[in-house]
This record gives sequence, C-alpha cells and structure tokens, in this order.
Amino acid sequence: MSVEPLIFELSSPGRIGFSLPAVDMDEAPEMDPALLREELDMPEVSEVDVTRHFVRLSQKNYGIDIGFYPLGSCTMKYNPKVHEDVAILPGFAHIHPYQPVGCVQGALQVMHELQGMLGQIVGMDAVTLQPAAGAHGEFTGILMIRAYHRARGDANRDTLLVPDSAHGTNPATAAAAGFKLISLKSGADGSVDLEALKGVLSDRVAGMMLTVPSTLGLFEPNILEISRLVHEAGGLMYGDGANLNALVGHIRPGDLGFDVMHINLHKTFTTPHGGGGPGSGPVACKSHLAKFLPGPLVEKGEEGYKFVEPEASVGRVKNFWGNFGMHVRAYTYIRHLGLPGLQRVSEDAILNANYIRANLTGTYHLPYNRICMHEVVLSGKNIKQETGCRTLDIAKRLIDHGMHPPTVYFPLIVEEALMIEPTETESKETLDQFIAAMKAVAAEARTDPDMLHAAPVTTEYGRLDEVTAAREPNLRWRRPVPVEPDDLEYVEQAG
Amino acid sequence: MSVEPLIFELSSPGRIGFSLPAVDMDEAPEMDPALLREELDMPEVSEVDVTRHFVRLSQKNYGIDIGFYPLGSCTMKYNPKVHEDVAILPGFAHIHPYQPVGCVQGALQVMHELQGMLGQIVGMDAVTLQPAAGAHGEFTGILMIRAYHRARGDANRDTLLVPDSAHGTNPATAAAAGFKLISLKSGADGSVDLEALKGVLSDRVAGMMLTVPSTLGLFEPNILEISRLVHEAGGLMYGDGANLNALVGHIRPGDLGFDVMHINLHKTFTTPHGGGGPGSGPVACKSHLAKFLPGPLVEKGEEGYKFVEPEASVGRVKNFWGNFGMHVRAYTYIRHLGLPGLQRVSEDAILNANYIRANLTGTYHLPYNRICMHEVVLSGKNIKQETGCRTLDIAKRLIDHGMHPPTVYFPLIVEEALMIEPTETESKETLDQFIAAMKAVAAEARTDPDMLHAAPVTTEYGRLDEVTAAREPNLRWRRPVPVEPDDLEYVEQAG
Amino acid sequence: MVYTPNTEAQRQEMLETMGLSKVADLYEEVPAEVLNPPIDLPTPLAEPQLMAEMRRLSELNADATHYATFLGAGSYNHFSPSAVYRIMSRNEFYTAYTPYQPELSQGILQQIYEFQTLVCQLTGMDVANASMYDAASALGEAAIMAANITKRKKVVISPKTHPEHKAVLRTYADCHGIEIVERDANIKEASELDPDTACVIVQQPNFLGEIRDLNGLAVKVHEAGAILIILFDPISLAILKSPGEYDADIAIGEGQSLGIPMQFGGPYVGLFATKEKYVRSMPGRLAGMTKDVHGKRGFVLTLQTREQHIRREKATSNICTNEALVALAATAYLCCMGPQGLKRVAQLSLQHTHYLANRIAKLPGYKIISREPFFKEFAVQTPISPTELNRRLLEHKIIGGLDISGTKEVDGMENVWLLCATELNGKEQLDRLVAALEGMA
Amino acid sequence: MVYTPNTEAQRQEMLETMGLSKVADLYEEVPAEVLNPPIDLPTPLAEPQLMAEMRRLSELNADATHYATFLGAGSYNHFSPSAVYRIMSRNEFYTAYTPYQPELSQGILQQIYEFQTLVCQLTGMDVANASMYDAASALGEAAIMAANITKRKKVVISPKTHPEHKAVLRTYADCHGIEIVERDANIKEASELDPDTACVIVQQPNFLGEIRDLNGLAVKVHEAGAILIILFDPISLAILKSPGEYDADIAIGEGQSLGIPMQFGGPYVGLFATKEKYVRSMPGRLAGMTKDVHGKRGFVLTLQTREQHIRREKATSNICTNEALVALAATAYLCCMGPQGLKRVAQLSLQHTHYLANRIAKLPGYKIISREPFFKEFAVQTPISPTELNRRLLEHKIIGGLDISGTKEVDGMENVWLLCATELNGKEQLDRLVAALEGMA
Ligand SMILES: Cc1ncc(COP(=O)(O)O)c(C=O)c1O
Ligand SMILES: Cc1ncc(COP(=O)(O)O)c(C=O)c1O
Repeated sequence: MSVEPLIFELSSPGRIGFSLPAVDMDEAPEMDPALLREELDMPEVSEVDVTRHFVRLSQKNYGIDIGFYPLGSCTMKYNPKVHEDVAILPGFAHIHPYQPVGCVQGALQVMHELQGMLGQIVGMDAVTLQPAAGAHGEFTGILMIRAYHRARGDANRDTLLVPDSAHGTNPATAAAAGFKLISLKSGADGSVDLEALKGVLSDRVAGMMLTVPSTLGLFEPNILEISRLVHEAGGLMYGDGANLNALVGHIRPGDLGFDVMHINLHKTFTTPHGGGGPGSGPVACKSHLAKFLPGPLVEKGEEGYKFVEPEASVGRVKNFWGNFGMHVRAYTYIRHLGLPGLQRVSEDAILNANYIRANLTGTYHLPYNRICMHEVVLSGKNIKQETGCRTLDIAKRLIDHGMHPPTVYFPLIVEEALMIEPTETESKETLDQFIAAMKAVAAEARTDPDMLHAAPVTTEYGRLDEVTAAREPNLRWRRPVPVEPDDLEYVEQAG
Repeated sequence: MSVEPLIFELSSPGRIGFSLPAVDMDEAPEMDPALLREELDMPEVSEVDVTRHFVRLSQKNYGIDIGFYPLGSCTMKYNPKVHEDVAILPGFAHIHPYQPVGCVQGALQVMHELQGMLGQIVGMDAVTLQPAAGAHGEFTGILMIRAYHRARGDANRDTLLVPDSAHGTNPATAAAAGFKLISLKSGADGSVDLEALKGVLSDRVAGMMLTVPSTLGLFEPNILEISRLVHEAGGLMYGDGANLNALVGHIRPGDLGFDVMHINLHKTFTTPHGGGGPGSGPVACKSHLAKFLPGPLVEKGEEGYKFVEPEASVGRVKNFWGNFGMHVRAYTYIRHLGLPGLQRVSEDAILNANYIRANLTGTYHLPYNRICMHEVVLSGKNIKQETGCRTLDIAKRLIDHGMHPPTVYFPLIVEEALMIEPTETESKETLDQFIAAMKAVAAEARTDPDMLHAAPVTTEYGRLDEVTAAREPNLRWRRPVPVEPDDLEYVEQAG
Repeated sequence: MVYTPNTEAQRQEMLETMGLSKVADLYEEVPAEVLNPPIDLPTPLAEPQLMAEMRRLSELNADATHYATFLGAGSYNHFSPSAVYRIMSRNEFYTAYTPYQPELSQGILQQIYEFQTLVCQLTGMDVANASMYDAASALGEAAIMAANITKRKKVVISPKTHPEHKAVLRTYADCHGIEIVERDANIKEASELDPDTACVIVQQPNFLGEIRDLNGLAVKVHEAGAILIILFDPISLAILKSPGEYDADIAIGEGQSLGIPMQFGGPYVGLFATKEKYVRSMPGRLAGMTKDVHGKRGFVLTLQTREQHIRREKATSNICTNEALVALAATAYLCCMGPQGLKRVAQLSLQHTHYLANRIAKLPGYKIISREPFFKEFAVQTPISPTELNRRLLEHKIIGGLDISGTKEVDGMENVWLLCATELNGKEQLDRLVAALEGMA
Repeated sequence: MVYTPNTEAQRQEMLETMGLSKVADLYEEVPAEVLNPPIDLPTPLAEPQLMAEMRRLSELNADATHYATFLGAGSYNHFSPSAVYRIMSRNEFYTAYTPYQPELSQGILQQIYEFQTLVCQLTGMDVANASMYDAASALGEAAIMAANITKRKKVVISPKTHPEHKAVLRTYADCHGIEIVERDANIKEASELDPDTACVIVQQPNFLGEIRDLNGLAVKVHEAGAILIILFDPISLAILKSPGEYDADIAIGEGQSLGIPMQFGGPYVGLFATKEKYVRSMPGRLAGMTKDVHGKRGFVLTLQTREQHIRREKATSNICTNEALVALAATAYLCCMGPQGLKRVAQLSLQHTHYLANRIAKLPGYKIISREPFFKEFAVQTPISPTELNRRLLEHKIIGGLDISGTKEVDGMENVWLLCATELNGKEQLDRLVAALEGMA
C-alpha cells in the first residue's frame, strides 16, 4: 500500500462530484456584497475519487471487525449488524426533533422504554438520555449533585472525592463543573482505602465519584460501607458506569448505594465507537435526584408519549433529546438479548478477562492478585526491569503479531500498565491467540529487545514521530503557494 | 496481512452465529428416517467470526472502488452508490415474482420503461429483460434467429459466422445453440474482410455474430455493407452489445443493420460486476423477430402494466423475469443520466481510450493504427522480442505499480495482447498515472527483466502456481481425517 | 457530470494531445448517416429527485416487510441476517470483476473455494462449481452435460417439477435434439428406462412440496446407464437426505433460499454439484487451492480449459458472467446459520407449513392435495378460485399463494392453491391467514 | 448466543483453567445481598422478530421521505449522497476506537486531518478540532475558553440565538460563575462593551434566519479586549462571508447540515475552529501531520496535553468520546459536494426559502417577521396558531414549521411560525404548502 494523497491533493479545478438540480428560480433579493464571501477554496473531486480515497483510507485502519481489540476501559465489543439496519430505517433516520409528538410516537416509545429498561438494569428510578457521551453524563450528574445540595441550602459543598485510579474524565469533569477535587489514594489491594476516605469526609464534600468495577478491573468489596460513609457525611455517590459491562444483569449500581450515574451506551450497549464517537451517556438517578435531571424526559400519558420538564432541572446539556441514533441501537440490543442475554454478557466478559489473567500471570506482573471483573490490569514492570523493554514496546510488538494492543499506561497508579478488556464477544480461540502473542512478545523481549524497540515492522507505517508533531504542530493542509515567475526571478537575482 | 484461515478452520463444535426463534409447535407428522439425512458437517462459527473473516478477505481483493481497473471488454466503470440504495428498498428487494400484478405495478413500470429505454438506445423495436448475462443473451438471440428461419421454412441454415476476434462466448454460444461455426479471419486493419465474408455466405448461413465496436476496440467501417451482404444472403445479423459503452447516445446498433442483439447491463449500465456476477443481458430485436422473444414481456394495458407472452416465443431461458435487481439499477442509471449524460459516457469512454493509445504508442506496439473506440488493444511483442519479458510479466509488474492490469492475451489474434478499457469514469490524472506506470514497466523490462519475471513483489501473494492447481485439482476443503490411535499403531508397526 | 470526472479543460487538453480539435473527431470512422439519431429518453433527474422517484415506484409494490406472504414456488421469503448484506456490500467484493488476476483477488477466490465446499457439504457431493445463473438454467446445462457424458438424447423428468424449470430445460434441450419425457421418477418407472435415456431428473421436495422417498432410485438409474439428477432446495437439506446420500450424479439447487432477497425473481444463484469423475464435463467456473511462489496457500481459477474463454466452441458451456456476488451472500448466510441454524430454519418452515395445512384442512371446502410429509409448501383445493382468494386477501395485507389451477403439475385439477410458509410466517401470520379465509367462506 | 461465541464446553474448560467450577464463582467478591436482583426486561426477540418490531416502531413516525417537512431551527433536512453513508459504514471506520495507536489508525487520523482542514477552509479560520458533541455544547465550551483566555466572567450573546443553544450555554457558564447577558451584537452595542466582557456571541444567520452585516464588529469587540464567537451554519458559508473574514476568534457550527440525517436530534457534530494563537486553549482532539521512522508522511493525535486523559483536572475540557464518525460523514459530504455543490445547496435553499416567503406574504393574515435577506428559514406571523396549522397540515402529508409564538426570540409575539426550506423542498412542495395554507384560510 502506498501513501494515500490528501483529498486536497486530488483536487482538479472545475471537477464535480455531486448531482443536484439546477437553480430554477430567482426569488431572493440581491445581497449586499459585504455579506458575501470572496472565495471558497475546497477540494474539487468526483464521487469516484471520494469513494476510492475513503475506501483506501479505511483499509489503513483497524476496527473490531478486523480482529481482537482489547482496549481496557473501552469495551470494544462486536457491533451487531442488525443495529445498523434498524438505525437507517427512514422512520428513525429522517425525523426532525421538533415534529409534533403525535407524529413521532414510535421514536418517543423507544426513548421512553429505553429510559425504563436502563433504570431497571442499573436499579435507578429516573433516566435522562440527553448526554452525548460518558464525560457529558458525568458533567450532568455532578451538576445534579450540586443542585441537590443547593436546593437543601447546603451551599458549602464544593469538593468532590475521586480515587487516583479514576479515568481522566472524572477529575476533568469535577473541574469543568466548578468543583475542587480531593484525589484518594487507592489501597494496596486496589480498593478504596476506608481510613483515607474517613479522613477526608467533611461538610465540604459534595460527593464521591467512583467507578465500579474500578479501572483496575476490580470489584469494590467495601462498596456498601463506602456508600454508607459518604452518605453519612452528607455526600452523594456518583457512579461512573463505563464498566457496567461487568455488572449488567447481575448487579445493579443502584443497590450499591449510588445516587446518580452515567451509562455509556457505546460500551455496554454496543453502539459503535466510530473512531472515537458518537457515544451516548444517559444519566440514571434515584428518586431524590429525579427533579434535577436535564429536561425533557419522555413520559407516557393518556394520549400517548410526550415530553415533560423535570421541576428543578439543572438545565440543558445538549440540543434536542440526545443522540437518538444511539438510543435506537441500544434499545434494539436490549430487546434482542433480554435479561438472559445480558446476564451472559456480564458472565462471559468476566470469564474472558479472568482467563487472560490466569494465563498471563507470571509472564507479566499482576499488581492485584484477585479475581478481576471485565478487564485485567497487568504490569510490564518485570519485563522492563529485566530487558529494558517498556510497555510501549510490548504494545507495538503486539501489532506485529496481528493484534491491536491493550490500553497502556493507564490506570496511572500501575507502573507500565497493560489494561486488557477482552469483552464477551471474543472466543476462547481468540483469547488463546492473544495469550500466545503476549507470551511470545515477552520471550522476544528477552532474546531480542531491539526487535521490540523497532516494532512495529510488519505494518505499512513504523512508529510515528509524536514529539515533532506536538512541537511543530501541523494541524491542517494549506495550498502550497505557487511559485510566481516574479518570485523565481527574485530568487535568481538574490542567489 | 497473514493467511486468512478457511471458515472451516475457524469452526468450533456447538458455536452458533444465528438468532432465530425456538421451534414452538409440533405439527408435522413424524418422518421416516429413510428420508432424513445423517449428519450435516458445516462450519460452526459466530457472527463475529463471519464478519471478521469476510472483512479480512475483502481486504485481499481489488475492486473499482480501490483503483483503476482497465480490463478490456469488461467496462469496469464506477458503480454509483445511489443504485445500491435504490435496489435495497423493501418495495424492490422483498417482492415475490408471482405476486398478483396489481400489487407490483411499480416493479412492472420499471421493467416496462427499461424495455422501452433500452429499445430507444439501441434502436430496436422490442426488448426482453430475461437473460441473466451477456452469454445468456447471445444464446437467446441465436435461438430467435433459428426460430425465425424455421418459421419461414428455411430449415437448412445451420451455420453461424463469427469473426476470429470475437469473444469466447460467441463461438461457445453458437455451439450451445446447436449451430455449426465458420470463423472469419479479420482483415489487416482489424475489420471484417469483405471478400472473405462474401466467400462464405450461403443458404446454410443463419446469420453472423458481430461485435461493434469489435474486441479490438475498433469501429467496423463497413458495417452497413456487411449487414447488407448478410441480409442479401438470407442471414440475420446478431449484435454482441458488450461494447455498447462506446456507442450509447450517439450510435444505435439498430441503425447499423443488426436484427437482434444483447446488452450487458453490468457493463454499459454499470450494475456491479460483483466478482464475476450477477449480470443481466437483455435482448433487443427488430419487429420481425419480436414474436420469437422469450416470454413474458411487460406491456402497458388499460388497467396498468401486465405480462404478455410473445406469440411464437423460443421459450424460457430463465426462471421468472430475469435479474430484476439489475434492471432496477440500470433503470436508475438511465433516469439519472438521461440522453446528455449517456452521450457524455460514450464520448469520454472513447476519449480516454484514445488518450492512452496516443500516449503509449511507441512504447508498446499498436497493431492497428486507427482511432479506437472505448478500448485500445496494444501488443507487447516488441517488448518480448527485445527483452524476453512477456505480456504476462508486464501485467504482473503493473500490479507492483499499484494498478490492476488490463486484459491480456485477448483478443487471440493479437500477439501478446494488452486490451485496455479505461471507461469514462476515470480522470485524466488516473490515466496519466497508468501511462506512466506502463512506460516505467517497459523501461524496467529493458533494464531489469528479472524484476518483471519475479513480479508482483509488493503484494501479499506472489505468483500463484496455476499448473499444479489444474494438474492436481483441490476444489474443496475436507475435514482432515483425525489420526486414530489405531492408525498410529499401525504406522508404527509398519514403519 | 458526477460520474465523468474530466473537466472541459481536460477534455480539450486530451484531444490536443492526440492532434484532434473536438470530440466529434473521435467518431470519424462512423458513417455520418448513423451518427446522432434522435433518441427519446426521459429528462435526467438529479440524485435527490431520482431517489425520491425510485422510492415512490418501490412503494407501489406490496412488499414482504409490510404484507404477510404465502408465495413460494421457487422463490422464498426466508430471513437473512443483517450481517450478510453488510458483507456483500463491501466495496472490494461488489466492485470486483472475475478473479483473473489471482494476486489481487485472493478474497473472492478463497470465498469461492469456501462456497464450493459448503455446497458439497450441503449436498453430500464431491465437487461444486462457483455458481450458475439459476436453478432452471443450471438444470438445462446439467441435462446437456448428462447427454454429453452418456452420448444419449433422452431426458426423463418427473412431472411434478417446477413448470418454469421444465420450460427452461426444454429450451436448452431443444438445441441439441434432446427429447424430454415427463414420467414419474419412482423405482418402478426407473426400472423400465429405455437405453436412450441420458438422465432422470427429480425435484425433491417436488413442486407441490412433497418429500419423496428416493432410496434405491439411483441403483435403477445407474443400471440403465443413465445419470441421476436431483433438484433440491438447499434449506430442506438441513434435514432431508442429501443428493449425495441418494447417490445422485448431479445435484442442482436454487440458492435463493440461502438468505437472498426475493427481488421480484432475481438475481438468484444456481447451485451445481457433481461427482468427482464428472468434474471435467461440468460447466461453470471453479476455484482451486494452490501455493504462491513463496509456498503460501492461495487460490486460483482452475480447470479453465472447460470454459469458453479458452475453449470457445468446444467449451462445456457458454457461461461467462455468473452469480458470484449472490454466491458470496449465500456463503455468508450459510456461515452465519451453521448447521444448527439451518436446521432451525428448516424445522420452523416445516412446522409452520404443517400448522397451516392442519388448520386449512379443517375449513369447509378446502382439501389438501399434497401428500404428507411436505416441506415448506403444499397444494390445497379451494372452494373458490385462488385468484379470487388472493385478490380478497390483499385487503388483509396478505399475499396469498400461487394459483396453479388447471396446470399439468396437478393434472389439470381446478381451484388449486400452492401455499408456502417459511420460518418468517410465524403463528400470528398463519392464524391471520386462516381467520381471513374463514371470513371469506 | 449469537454474540457470545464461547460454547458451554469452552466456558467450563476456561473456568477449570483458573481453578473455578462454576460461573457464579467469578462473582465471589460481590456481597450476596446485591447479587442477582429481579430485573424486569421485555422477553428477548430473535433477529427476524426484532427487525420487524423495530420497523413497526419506525413506521409510527412521520418521516421526511414520506412527508414534506418545513422544520429547521438547528436540524435541517439536507440531501446526502448515497456515497456518504456507504463510506461511513465501512467496517474499519465505524468499529474503530479513538486512534490512540497511530500505526493501526492512519485511515481515521488522515481523515480527521482532512476534516480539520475542511472546517478551516469553510470558516476561514486557522485551526479546527476533530469535533465536539454538537454546536450547543461547543458554544458552552467556547464561552469557557474565552473566559479562560480573557480571565473575564461575562458573556454577551445576541438574543436571536437558538434558544436551546442559549440554554446549554447557561448550564455550562453557570458552573464557572459566568454571567450571561443577552444583547444585540451590533456595532453600536459592541462599542459599549463593559471591561468584564469575555466574549460576544453572535449567530449568523440568526435563529430567525436573518443574515446580519457583521463587518466591523470584530474591531469593536477586540478593542474591548473581548473575543468574538460566531455561530455559523456550514451550508450558509458556501455563499456568506466566513467567520474568518469577519475576524472572529472562535467559530462554532452545527455540522448536521453537512449531509447528516436528522435522526430525531442526534448524533450531530459540533464544529469548533479558532485562531492559531488560541490553539492550546482549545478543547477537543486534534490530529497532526508527522512522519514515521522511515520518513513516510503520517498522522497522529497531537497536543494531547490539553486533554483529560493526560491533564485530568487541568484539561481544557472533560470531553473524551466525541463525534468522530459524524465528522467522517461530514468530511465525505464536503468532498462529494465540493465548493460548487455546496454553493448549489446554499443557492437552492436560499431561493426556495424566499420563494416560499414571497408566496406566504401574499396570503391574507400572514406577515413575514424576519428581515430580508434570510437564508434558509424565516419567521412569519400567522392568522391562526401555528400549532393548529401544523396539526392540519399533517393530513396533507406536510410537517409544518416550528411554533415559536410567545418566545423571547420574537419578543413574546404571538402566532409566530418558523419555516425552513432547503434544496429538498422543491417548487412542488412549496406550492403544495402554500395551497394547503390557502385552503385553511
Ligand atoms: C472509566 C471511564 N469513565 C469515563 C469514560 C468517559 O466516557 P466517554 O468517552 O463516553 O466520554 C471512559 C471512557 O473511556 C471510561 O473508561
Ligand atoms: C465482447 C463480449 N461479448 C460477450 C461477453 C459475455 O458477457 P457475459 O459475461 O455477461 O456473459 C463479454 C464479457 O466479457 C464480452 O466482453
């Protein structure tokens, strides 16, 4: 495969790639030239060019539909094809958000039932589908916590507790929502350190953001006690539901003491990640927080489904009703699998992660020697000490073995972390291949560390220079300035 | 990229990839075991496996949507994406051919109008859409010619004339239809040799199969005279319409004297080739042959569109009404482009081919020094004489230059033929790249012939051993016989 | 223009390169009297209007996603998982040509090899080709192949075979002076085959959906020096004895059942399998396994000396373009279904069909004609004309069965309706049909 | 199960590998009292039934392929060529994650780089990011960015801005104690900005479709030490002066117009562009060009130190998942359209809208409220309630405009209707609407 030109480099003046009717009326008033733009320099290509360009680019990209994609914390599971067929039905794809509710009852039914089903699954009383992604859900939930305290006149609670194992969006959200942050150091077993927690609880604490299972892939055995302590101190429990895949059908975060949480439909409910988005991050809460939800919600009334505004809403976080296209897919998934199917999801997600844990412990360092949930975090520190090969090298070398590497260097609290989430849609055969590849790489690190430093070598591209990219950012293409004859003359004279 | 396992090698006993309801009734009588099969040994894989397997396989395949695909005689033009969206509309995709005509009027309208539009384009009076491909259309047309003579009591006409430049399906069709064949040697300029033609015309001649433009990419300048001669001798003119792309909108085969012809919708009217099919090969004829068309045809009556049976039909050549899915696409195409668009198709197809001709003559031998039509046939015989590199080597080396090679070794009458059909959907830029690559390969043949013999070297696969494939055909996978312990013992004892 | 990328400036530039001044110069060899005749075509539509117009036309048709359909007779409304269409619409597959350059076509070549194997597994035959146009034309080719192998000129075909298959067979056979005799393909008849018989053709299940006991038939046919051709429905083979188990010499099937949408009759895909010993007489393309220069496993088209592009008038058939993409879809379908899924489809179809027959049998004036067991369709005699029933059923959003009144396949019997039920005609639909019929009594 | 490939035997085998005997053992750390609570979900549906049910639900909605729709207000029924969807549904694109491993993600990385460039070309700005959730949340982030840059806490926004954008802005600003003032963003007002002003936000065309003359505005805003944020509609930029030409500091747009289906409101894509000097304050992902070890041009995510996964609470935003696939579709759309196509879409929308306004203006009791020129929507005062009009129009298979009676954006005026026409509302549809309104007089 050769370097694919930029679409700009394929442009030819006057070429067209569209098929549109001619303008056959002259109804608009003449416009003041001061309102009009001067030129529009964009690529001029044919539909043939566009199709080929993007098909060829796609071939330079890895996806779940190519192979194993064990990014930890990302739940890269198979995206059922039927979801895509459902989502493009004209009655879902081509409806306007402001249509009179009477003529979008099917859409409202999907949203209403999805609210209910998600509530059932997480054990919460009310759900908004509005947030666009997990981080957006976090933001929404944290605003609700603030609104809750404010409404009670408890206005001094300006601090959130976040464990040091948390995903980056947790502290970033706390900051974005205007909170101060206390980072909680995890205990030796990866769990929340109860004593440390007690030490920081106060009437300044608005709540705690907790991920269960944690980003270490571990269940929080003291979760009920943690919730009790936080509640006792007047705080609320925010649940980061990114790892719901481990729990779905068997354990409800609502039962663990969480007051409010988000759900990543693009993880647990397998709406496609699309190269980084779209996602969808519904927020679920207990009844005492329901009135603070962003509006509108969908309710079923006498005359059908309708929108209603919660009485003390924190306000909108997004235009319209959220990423409806993702709601449709998640709804389809839940109706396809039902409770037995979802339970199986959780079981096999956990089983697969533990199978990897059991088979790779020893080859790689296992920082927390416990049964894991949907993912396992290993450490390459033993390899690094022994061979000088870093986790980055291991990851790059895995590419040569035909696999997408796991998440690396996260969670931050694990040295040389390798965060592996296989998901339930992978077979034992695939896991065995991965395990074999991981072992092979570990062996190669010992026998030929340079091979790891040089990896990947079987791909079209070798390692990319990220340092220069950041130092001298080139963030857009610009038309090369044509050399004018005058310029040339000038150069010649000067030269 | 690594070798993709066969789907059979991915099978795991008990794994399933389907989602179907359970059998919830017991209504059928018990069946005699003598009617039932014993085992069904087929691959057991998940939907994940299937998707990945075929996505990975697809990446090992070249298509028009990857790049230039100048196979001569194949008209590999861009397949508009809108056609695919139209073809999967439920009202086209999910209708049964035997539905009462009153509830499929839209489908019948498409067929009826397509019959009419194709008739207009080729200048013929009646059209059947039934044949499944070009060769099937030839078969149909030749049966009509036979029926015509028989109906006139002219039963001795058992011979067809076919130029030696014809596509293999022409002689094969003549044979399949039970005719004898006279192969006509082409003249020095690639055209039909009028004297030779006169020499073989007789009352045994049922007709002549002629391709215009010919497979040499040349227009037949004497076509009117040829038709006159054949008709004078009591024969009919069969037109192989595979090369209609050169004529569409500007020249009608009906005006050239053809009595009956087929049209390859998968060429001129850009229904996708799909790795070798499906195609669609409507047959068009003048009024004197219309009653022999295979039935049914679609007519517009008082109460809407309906099927009618031609009075002296040669019989059916296919189930149902032909490849309707292809009719829909071709219909969409014609309604999109209209006459101006189709004229532009022909013009640019010819322009592109001549541009290649003009630029590669000299580098390669040009056997017929004339303006060509939609394709140009070159010869690698100069390269072969000079360097020992054959056309096959040139083709394989072109692959290393990132292009699909043209058709090679056809037409048979051109030594070391390279048959290049760019089509109108390619831009000058692409042609320039191709020309540059062809020149580069010619240069390499001189400087480094071994590089050509070894080509392709940049692809995942090197040249494949076709000889062994044909000598010891392995046409299907068989489950490796598991080695029984007994067998091993036997081997050990024997050994 | 959207699909002709050269700009006016480029066209002019290109013309100049070759010493021409205008596009018309390219047509200089064409007699002026035939150039640019009037051609009457509709005004072009831009893509948005085009899409709207095609949607409008499509919605003039009653489709199976909005109607319950009980039509079968060679085209079946089976379910196809979404994954199948997504696979067949991969650009690299559907925009490729026949894989003549194997280095650039390993994807399709390997898939053809897998398809051939799957057809063999399903039919119990030794080898299968890469596809034929459809079952009917494949049957025509099979009869000619049998005639060529046996050097005989007579074909015996069971009368209860799909009438269009018989019609196509007649067209093909006629070209070679092959005589066609309709005679029941039972053991007794087969014991009395005359020595001119090239082959015996039997459809299983037959046109009326009946499952026949074909055990022992092959022995008789072979004793007469003839070839046994079994025409099968691929879904039925999930449970029924396969052509291979019956020792058929050639097995022909309509692959449409394998997840291919009905599409008003095509494109479908003809399945063609035979015994190893007949492979060189077989029509159609074949992919074979081989190695590349580095010893890596790969695939190529092989045994091409049977084909028209090499052998011209001596080829086993004139077929060139086949139904490759449909075969690809069928391959993906078979892989998604697997043996268990395929059995489920067959069982559901079988049960639904008998459920319907059992209910209809109880309606006054209806009489089941097909002999049990039948597979996914059956013939029933009706109190009023099936065409009239169908007309009335449309108002209930039901597309009724095929009116086969007076046809040869039912010995000219009047008021006969051929009804079909697949896994997609669930209990709700079956009950709805029965209730509608009750209401029409 | 169809998406959980391990068989029972394999599950058992795997459990044994790790010394466990049953699946329940995996949950041993979970307190028993919270394990396996009752969860009430609908009975699972198999794929055929599921597809039928979802089709049924979808057809309860009146969609724009079957109704003429005149709704705009932030979501537009523009045409999208079939090629766009075919591109975005390439498996390698839609099943990929964020391109953290560049060696395996060059396709998406290069496409992001192209998207960034296209947004810059369209807006006339220096740099653009890889996408935001939507225009509304992007606006919220932009205001915070402006506050951070200027270290000021007041935002001035033009009142005729989309009310939901204003609402979202309020939610975002509120967290940081940023005050929001609604004030017309004309030169006069801008000359009197108080020194606390972080930014001035103006939507062009505004909520009522009006095109404002923003020349000179930036000078005044900059004189006050504030930042100018222009909220644009990308289609309008084919003809209207760009934010860059107006010297805006930040340009925010809703990318839905760029060939993204309306989908009942999402997923859409927020466009975010700014000046070079502000790039390190910008939220969202960025792709940059670089080289690989062999010197080959390639792309990586860059300037990640602005982002949450590196900077955590110090990040410029908490955004992680964005709208990458929608941005990909917009990229493909822009490439298909090119400058000429985009201008055509803009011209057709402009003409259709004025055609409609010109006709409606003549109807008794109707009065156009929006000031000419407007772009693809306009407000009109109606003789009866727009909600009632909409109700009646549905019977004509017309989805009417938005009822904005009594809203702040029209100063509380009663009976105001916001109508929109795009290139898809051709003459036939426009006449049909006018005729229907005439019939209701
Ligand atoms: C644990 C955790 N929390 C939050 C998020 C943020 O979710 P999103 O990317 O949808 O904004 C992620 C995403 O990877 C995550 O893994
Ligand atoms: C000149 C010519 N004639 C006939 C045919 C046969 O058409 P088909 O492949 O559709 O059967 C071809 C196909 O390549 C051809 O090029």
